[in-house]
Amino acid sequence: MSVSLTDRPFEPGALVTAFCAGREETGAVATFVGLARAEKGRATVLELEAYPGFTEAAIGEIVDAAMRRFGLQDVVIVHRVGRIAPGEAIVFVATAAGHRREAFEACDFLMDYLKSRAPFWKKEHGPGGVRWIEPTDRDRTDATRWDQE
Amino acid sequence: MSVSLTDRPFEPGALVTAFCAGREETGAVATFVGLARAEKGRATVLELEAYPGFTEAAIGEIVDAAMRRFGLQDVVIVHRVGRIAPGEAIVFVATAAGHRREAFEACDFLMDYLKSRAPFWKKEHGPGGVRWIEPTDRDRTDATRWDQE
Amino acid sequence: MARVLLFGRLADQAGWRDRRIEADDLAGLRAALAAADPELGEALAGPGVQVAVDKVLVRGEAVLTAGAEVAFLPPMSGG
Amino acid sequence: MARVLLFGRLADQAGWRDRRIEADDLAGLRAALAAADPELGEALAGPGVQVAVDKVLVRGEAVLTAGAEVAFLPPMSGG
Repeated sequence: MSVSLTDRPFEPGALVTAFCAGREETGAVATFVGLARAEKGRATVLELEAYPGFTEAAIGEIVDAAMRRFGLQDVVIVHRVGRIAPGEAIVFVATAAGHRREAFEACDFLMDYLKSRAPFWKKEHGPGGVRWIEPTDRDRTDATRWDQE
Repeated sequence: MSVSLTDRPFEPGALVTAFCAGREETGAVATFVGLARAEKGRATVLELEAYPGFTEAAIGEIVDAAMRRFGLQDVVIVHRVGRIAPGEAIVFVATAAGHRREAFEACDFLMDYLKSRAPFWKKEHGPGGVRWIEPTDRDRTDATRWDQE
Repeated sequence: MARVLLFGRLADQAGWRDRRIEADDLAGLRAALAAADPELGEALAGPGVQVAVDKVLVRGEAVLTAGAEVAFLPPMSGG
Repeated sequence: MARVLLFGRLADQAGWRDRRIEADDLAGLRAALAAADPELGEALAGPGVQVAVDKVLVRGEAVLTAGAEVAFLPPMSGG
């Protein structure tokens, strides 16, 4: 299991290659890559702030919960911080399980957490200036799906 | 959109890199990699047969349905055929959408179809001999989730 | 001459997977196959076996043009 | 001396993000911050602002040891 932050662009494909290597009892690897959207020119740069140490620890707790809840074999999360250009990867999540249902659900669960509750602060720099972004209603609703079960 | 079969080992990470490249309006890429399990020595080699032309066309129809149903921007499916060793990738599915819910659900939908209804015939070569594999009850149940909606 | 393709356990059972057989329609083709190998004839008519003519699934009867490709598909196992 | 860290819009508002301030407990620290910048003092007490001491979230009051790290966290936006 690994959770890391990086302020440099990263290559999701290379992470997939490393994550899939040498797995003889993993039937299923689900991954998610979140990319920065240009929003047709409305957003030019996304700026993400984390609290180093605190942010990884908070994500690590959720990963531990997901490992137990979904019986996962492994999880890797890489999250970009700093200034992110359109088309660049913001977040990468990979989950490994014996079967696909657990891998999919855990990846979905982790992304819902990361998008709504993880300790990041997000700013959008666009032609109209700068604005701080808060989770959308849909992000909040998606995250509560897992509370009700 | 692309659907292809290959009788050679393929590298899912390289497919992710190509799939994510140059996307300025894609917020979400969900991927799934199905790997051959060793089943603790019970399965040594998996052998998959397709009907070239027919199999890609049948998968392509489901991809078209998924593109419309989930409003996808793009889909790539690569499916291995022939003899597959434990740890090797059997199937790769990638979906691109503006937002993550659509990308996840479409990837899940496509995998349920591929695992239960796609035109493949699957043989397991193990120490106890050879057996043809049919979809499990869970595969069938998973696939019908999408019919009821 | 139709080109007949067998897949999965049907090919294992027959001992072949690609053969040319003279037939004007599906019924004639099934009869020719059953005459040469009665067990195979029975398996081809078994539950869950689908037939594709020129890569399109057909139900029931079908006329076979010269060079038609007829595939017998046992229950698909998924990938 | 506590090390005070501000994140997100709180740092933008204050014009700083990392500063050392003398205080024995959280209440004293809040008072010192409000005395220097009343608007910031109000924002730090606003809805949804959480406090972490040495990277652990605390609710209510907390004693600050020498060299404690106090972070004020506005509502988290997710990644």
